[in-house]
Amino acid sequence: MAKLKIEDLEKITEEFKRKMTLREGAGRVKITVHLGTCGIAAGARKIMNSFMEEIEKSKATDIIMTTSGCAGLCSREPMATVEVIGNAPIKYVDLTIDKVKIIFDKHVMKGAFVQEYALSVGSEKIQ
Amino acid sequence: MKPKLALYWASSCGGCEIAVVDIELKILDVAGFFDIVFWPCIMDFKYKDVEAMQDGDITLCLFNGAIRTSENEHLAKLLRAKSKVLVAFGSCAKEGCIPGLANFYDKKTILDYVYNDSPSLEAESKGVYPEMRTNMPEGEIEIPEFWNTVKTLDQVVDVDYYVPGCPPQSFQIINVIEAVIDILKNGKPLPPKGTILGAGDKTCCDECPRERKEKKIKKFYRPQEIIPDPKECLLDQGIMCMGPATRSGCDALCVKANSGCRGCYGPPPNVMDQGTKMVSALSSVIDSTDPNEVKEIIKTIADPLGTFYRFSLASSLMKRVQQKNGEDKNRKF
Amino acid sequence: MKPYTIQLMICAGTGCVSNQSFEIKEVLEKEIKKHNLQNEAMVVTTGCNGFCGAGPIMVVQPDGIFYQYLKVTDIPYLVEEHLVKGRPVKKFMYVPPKEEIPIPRMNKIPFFSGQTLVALRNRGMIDPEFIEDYIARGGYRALAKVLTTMSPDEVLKEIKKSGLRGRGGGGFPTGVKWETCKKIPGDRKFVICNADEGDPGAFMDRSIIEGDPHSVIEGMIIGAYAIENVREGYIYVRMEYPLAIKRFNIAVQQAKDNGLLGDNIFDTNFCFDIKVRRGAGAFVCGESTALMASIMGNPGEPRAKYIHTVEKGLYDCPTCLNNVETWANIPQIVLKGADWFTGIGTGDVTHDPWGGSKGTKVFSLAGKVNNTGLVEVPMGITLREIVFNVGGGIRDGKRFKAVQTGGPSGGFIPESLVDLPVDYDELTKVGSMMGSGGMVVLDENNCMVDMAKFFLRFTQDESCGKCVPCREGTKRMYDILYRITKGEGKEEDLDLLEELSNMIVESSLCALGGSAPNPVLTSLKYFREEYLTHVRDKKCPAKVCRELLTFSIDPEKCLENGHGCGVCEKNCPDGAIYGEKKNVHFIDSMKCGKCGVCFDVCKFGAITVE
Amino acid sequence: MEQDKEFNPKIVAFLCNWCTYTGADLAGVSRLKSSPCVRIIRVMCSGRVDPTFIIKAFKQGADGVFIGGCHIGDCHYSEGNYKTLRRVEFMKTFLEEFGINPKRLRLEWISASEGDKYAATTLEFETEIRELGPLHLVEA
Amino acid sequence: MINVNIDGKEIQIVEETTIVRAAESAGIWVPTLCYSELFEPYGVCRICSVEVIRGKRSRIVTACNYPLRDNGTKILTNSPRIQTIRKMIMELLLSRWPNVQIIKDIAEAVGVKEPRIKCLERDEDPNACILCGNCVNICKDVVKANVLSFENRGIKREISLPFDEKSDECIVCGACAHVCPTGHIKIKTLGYERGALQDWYLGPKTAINIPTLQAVPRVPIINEEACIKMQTGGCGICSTYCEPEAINYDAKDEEVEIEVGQILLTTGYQTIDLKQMPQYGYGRLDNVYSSLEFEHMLNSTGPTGGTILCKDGSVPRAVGIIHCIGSRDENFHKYCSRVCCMYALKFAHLVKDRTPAEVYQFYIDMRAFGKGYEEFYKRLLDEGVNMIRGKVAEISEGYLTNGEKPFLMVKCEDTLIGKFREIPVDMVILCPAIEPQFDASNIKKIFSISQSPDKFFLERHPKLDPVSTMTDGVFIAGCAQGPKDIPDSVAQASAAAARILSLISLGEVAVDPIKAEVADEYCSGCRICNSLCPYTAISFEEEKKVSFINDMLCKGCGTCVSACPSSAITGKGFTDKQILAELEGILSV
Repeated sequence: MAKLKIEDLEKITEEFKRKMTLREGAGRVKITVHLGTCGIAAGARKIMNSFMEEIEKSKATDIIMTTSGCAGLCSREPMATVEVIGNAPIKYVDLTIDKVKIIFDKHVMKGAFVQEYALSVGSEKIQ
Repeated sequence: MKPKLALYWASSCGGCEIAVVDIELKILDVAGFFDIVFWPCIMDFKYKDVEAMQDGDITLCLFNGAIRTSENEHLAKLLRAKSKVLVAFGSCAKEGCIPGLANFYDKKTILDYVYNDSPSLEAESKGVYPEMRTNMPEGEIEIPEFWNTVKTLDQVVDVDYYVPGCPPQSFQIINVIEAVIDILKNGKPLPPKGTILGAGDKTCCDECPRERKEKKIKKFYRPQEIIPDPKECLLDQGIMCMGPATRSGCDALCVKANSGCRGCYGPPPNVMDQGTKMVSALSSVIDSTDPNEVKEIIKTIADPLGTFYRFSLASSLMKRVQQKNGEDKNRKF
Repeated sequence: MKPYTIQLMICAGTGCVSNQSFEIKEVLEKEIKKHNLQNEAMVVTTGCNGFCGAGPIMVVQPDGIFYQYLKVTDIPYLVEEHLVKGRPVKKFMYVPPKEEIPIPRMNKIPFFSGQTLVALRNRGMIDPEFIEDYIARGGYRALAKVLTTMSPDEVLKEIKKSGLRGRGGGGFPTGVKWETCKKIPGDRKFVICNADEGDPGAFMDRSIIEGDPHSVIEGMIIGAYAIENVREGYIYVRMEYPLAIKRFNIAVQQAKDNGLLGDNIFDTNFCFDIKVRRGAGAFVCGESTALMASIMGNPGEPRAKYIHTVEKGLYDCPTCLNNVETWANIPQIVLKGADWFTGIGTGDVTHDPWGGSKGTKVFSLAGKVNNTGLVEVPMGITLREIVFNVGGGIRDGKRFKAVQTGGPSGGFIPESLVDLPVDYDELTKVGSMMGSGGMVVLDENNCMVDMAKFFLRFTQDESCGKCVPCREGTKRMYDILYRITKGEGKEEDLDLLEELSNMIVESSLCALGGSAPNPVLTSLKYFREEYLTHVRDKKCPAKVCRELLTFSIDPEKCLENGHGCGVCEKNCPDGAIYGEKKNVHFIDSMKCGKCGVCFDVCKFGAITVE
Repeated sequence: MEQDKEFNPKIVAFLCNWCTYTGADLAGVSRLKSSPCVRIIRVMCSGRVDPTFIIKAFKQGADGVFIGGCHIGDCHYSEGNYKTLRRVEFMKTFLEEFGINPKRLRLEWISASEGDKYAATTLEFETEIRELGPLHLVEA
Repeated sequence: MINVNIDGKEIQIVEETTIVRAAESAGIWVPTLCYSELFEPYGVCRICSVEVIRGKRSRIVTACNYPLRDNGTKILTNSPRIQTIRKMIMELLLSRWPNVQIIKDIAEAVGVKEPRIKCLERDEDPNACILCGNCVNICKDVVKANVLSFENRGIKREISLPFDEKSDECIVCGACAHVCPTGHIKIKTLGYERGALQDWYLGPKTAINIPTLQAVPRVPIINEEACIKMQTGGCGICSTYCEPEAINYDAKDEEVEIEVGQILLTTGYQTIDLKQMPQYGYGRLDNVYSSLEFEHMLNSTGPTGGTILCKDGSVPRAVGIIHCIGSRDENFHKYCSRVCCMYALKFAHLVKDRTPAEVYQFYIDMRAFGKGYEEFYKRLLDEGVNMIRGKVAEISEGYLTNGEKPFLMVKCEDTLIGKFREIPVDMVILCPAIEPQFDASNIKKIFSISQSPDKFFLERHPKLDPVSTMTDGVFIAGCAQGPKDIPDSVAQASAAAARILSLISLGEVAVDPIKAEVADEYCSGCRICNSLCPYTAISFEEEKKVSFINDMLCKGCGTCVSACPSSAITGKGFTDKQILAELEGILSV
């Protein structure tokens, strides 16, 4: 194995950052895709994958991607909750891949939530 | 009156005669000093001429060639009688030389091979043996008898001096001739009988320029198997060289040509038998103590008998290989 | 790097491993695969989580859901509910004592929220067998900083300024120790990590090694750099910690492979290497001179320390020995600065290195508290906070009686001193010691004489036997305590105990003997009455010393509640109980072997013990 | 053949001074019967035996040649007998080429203490030579 | 130098002095138990605890190993605090070892009479081990043999040998016993055991010993293999105690080359290995001895002091002496060992003399050929020794039904009465064959001499030259030449000595003229001969390009003579001409 140089420490850290961010639960944004039976039937997995692709593309390391079960609004699936830490979480409904791109761009990356796709704003509070 | 010189060529290749001519301008001194009375190779002399001479008429006779036939023997005896000094000139006369190698076989085997078995014979000439006597229109002719064993000159007649070599080296011939002329001219005493003229008392090694080390031989190489180092002793390199058991005098001719000495100058003084002496010397330096390995090393010498006795078989202790009359007929024990 | 959405952090500390955490991991992975979630969920084995009492433990990140007491058979259900359906499973969550609503998130559980993590900062966060995890959490940055921007003297200054004191028990200021070792001339010096953690019930060091071995290695490298002329280091781990030995070996190898140990670390001309040595199973080898003797292949016996090991230690060379926890603190101090470190803890160390206790201390909390396990708390925290907040109070609502700190060499701290701030000097003042961090909580059911006997039994057994006071004295003390618990004690025994204790403390060769009588001395000091009850009245108030108990049957309860059921008679191994069926039963005290079986089998509480 | 009846083989023995010669002496002192056909030539070491002597002996009318030396490794002169060993090996091939049965040449290691071996070996050799018959060499 | 104050006395001492030494120089007694000046202070008894006051700090230290470093240190050796500690320690020790004198003494000195403590491990033995560690330390620090060590820990601690077995490392120096304060360690001399006697085992192998009591000169020597000083450079304690400074560790075995003109080989004999003949039970049955072992027993300085005893210590009731074990035996040696008959008779006489036992001689032929020997034989017959002519077949163990001790049953055929007999005896002495030393063949090679068929060295001539060998200057005498008794050996040795002296008195040695010589005029320098000479007598003269033989080195073997392909080498005395003439001569008829 090659001898480590000081620069290598940063490289390794960068490489493992996302894993660690997830572990520490300390990201800037948390995206929860609701993967209940209803969600999966409505294509939530596709939504999740496209979120992941977006994360990949953006090279962001401070986004936590996670899943949860049914959120109770089966008719509006696929759904996802985006929570910029410190702000109230926003639930997006009836998602498509295109919508995901826009949400990711505007809300996740820039912090401005996308009203037209959101279920409602202010229905949830900061935990 | 000029001293009389005779040269004769018995069973030999004729090289010795060429060697005599090869002394270049010196031949004129010879011609000037001697009255050449018999030299069949050069001039037309008849046996009658010799027979007509008085005993001891010839001052010096240089006899080359071994005694193979009754004619050879007859001439040897004749010339002995007519000569004051008879010199066995060249290796054939002195020790049998290459003709002497015929002593590996007996008369019948040789004749059978030559007139019957040899693959070069045409079918119609196979089995045609020479007849001792043949009637020709000119009358009955007789061919000399072929002896069973080749002999050296001194085995047939008394020899005064020897000049070894196959052939004797020209510069040695010059030396001999000059010495003879000097003796005859100035009335000096003759060297003791049996002296070997035109050669040294040491061995070929003495004239050999190669560097020698302590010898240890693990294998003998045939000439084609190895490219010898031109500076190192050939035996050290495992190449058969008879030099150590061969009289000096040729100025190490073969060795200088990067080829092992073949032993034509015969055994050095004190050595009775060139072949056994070589066996003794070589087996002393074979580098092994294991009998089987020793045998293997000995096997790498091609034809030891022929090699060690190439020139001296007829004059060796055994003189010839035992054939039908000897130990065993098949020679395989 | 795959963007997993869920990470399942399974504790693989010794405690949880012994409760089948590896098997759980296997089943988890199988189940995840079954539900085709392998691209979303990742299973990570971590070092000790600390809440060992509740093992096996799993934390589901990023939400930080804490699961406890898991069983292999629970896993399919858990995976289906939580991972597939996204519903965290309440029945595996932590429920605070006396309450019914579970706390799902780890950081909301008081056991965790009351802690401050420095030495244990990576616990449950990294896989200890992956150096990359450690680096990703900021590992080896301190080393890089030290090697590139600081001179050895600057490092030493920083450590001195931090006021860090030895976590192995003595509390000797680390900076002062390093400085002394540095000043002694010599071109061959050693650093040693003492991981021969032998105190019963203490497992701080083991958890650090098992959870974060690289922090110790990094600390040692920094120490070697600061002390100078140190090219060799030893880690002495006790043989009974196979997992710790394994993790250390892996970590050392990884560090070597990555050039963090060996020649020219980070392309500087600093060279340092570490060897792992296994201890041979003697408690006394935790003593520095005995430990060094053991490394050198000699019998693990201590020697007189009139010439200190920093002067003449391993192979007669200057040697700096520190405890695992001490070394683990070093990288953080270097990285965050001495000022950050002095911000935690008590006292003032700016002028006197002994002036205060800074930073945090890891304790292994055991005994009669609800939450047992490993806790890292800031120095100066009160015992009350530890016992009642972090520890969740006394089990079964019993009365808190005392805390025993510092392992077998420590002392008892009675309830009256429960608001004592925990630091080196305060504990010493009340006759106990910080020790390596053992903390055993006792309740009303613990007999102090019995506890003292228990610790003495350990120390006299572990005494190497080299010096007379420790070899002969501790055995005699144990004999006396044994007699007292058998009811054969006399009042003058207490004086003799005290006299013996003082002699042993003063004249023993090493600290093992010097501190062995502490449990007796403190229990005599704070609970002399209890001793007197044993000696004078031949009674054990805590009802522990069997020989002093009398079993009898309350005739009313026997008849009214149990109608003379006779179960006790059937179960008495001594045949000491007799009585007609449906009538009151009696115990023949002459025959009674005081085994307590009758007490256990009687459903009606008719057996009384006095 | 009629002369076979009167055939008394001539065996020339070259014996080393330290072993076989002494062994022969011992055989004599011990009154052991050894071959009467053996005509002994004492040499200091079997290594002195020149192959020329062997040929010469046959030439002179010997029917067999016997060489006796110290045991290998026991040579009084350390290693003289190794040379004998090699020369005899060589001479055997030589004799064969010459048309003489190599069995007529025999090399034996007999130590000074082996009088019995000397006696036995010479007797055995004599028998062997008798079986081979007289050696008639031709020159012409 | 620093100033310290001990119990109020100001004294000046060198830095690093221990308190014990400082106190000694101040004339103050500090009790010690495990302290010895011989090795590094161990500091475990803690009885020498004293109070050291530096500034305001006071601490208890052990006086034996505390090095004084600071000026103005105050020491209290007998403060009340110290007194309490000492008393308590002595109470502990006294309660465990109440009868050990040194503990009693110190206890009394510090004022302890009766311990208040009851000790469960109480040991009443006055020579009990008190675990002071002196023996371990002297063995470790001084002797450096590291034989003794502690075992177990805590109260179960004890002194032990590795694996509780007899240690090969122990050199039996006795240092441990010397420093043991209670006499717990004793040096035991191994008694007369059959195994020990048969292995010529003369007791423990000590590093310094007198080889045998009758050694000449009778001085102790150091056994290099066992000496720690010579093995490791440690110890050296004997030189510090030897007042005449007679000990020299540098005198070691060394190889010396001495040039001599003549050598007398008297390498002697060995006896046959009796274990080859299991039927006689040697090494298997008790009380079966070889003659040399019995001789050892007869010796007044031997293991029994010359008393003839069976292994169990009883006096034998009957003794059998068996002749010709391995000699006159087709399976082993055909020759007669010559000495056995007479020493067997001597044994019989001594057994008769010293015990009331019956003696049986089992012989094949009685060979009493020497001067006075036959008379001795007659005398023995008169003494009532039983003579049985016949070879013993077997010796086996026999038991009596009444439970008496087992005896040895000798089975043989008595050829004089023509009967098979079984004779019970308590002891059997075997007379083993004399045979050449096992390495005689090596000696033979080194000196180029010969061995006769029985492998004894061969003389040049059995009658005319019985002491010289085939190699000039090498002579033999004694049993190396063949079995013989002492008078014969002395006679032969004297003869050999006379031969050697006669050569020395001549002053010069006539060299054999048999040499090889190179005739320069014929040598051509082929170098065939160069590698042949085992004596390197042949060299090559580069300048003349001829080989040269050094007369003095040449032994005249003639190998080079026959090898010389130009016959330039002649072997004087054995020239080609001479040999050929000889050949001609012997073949002429």
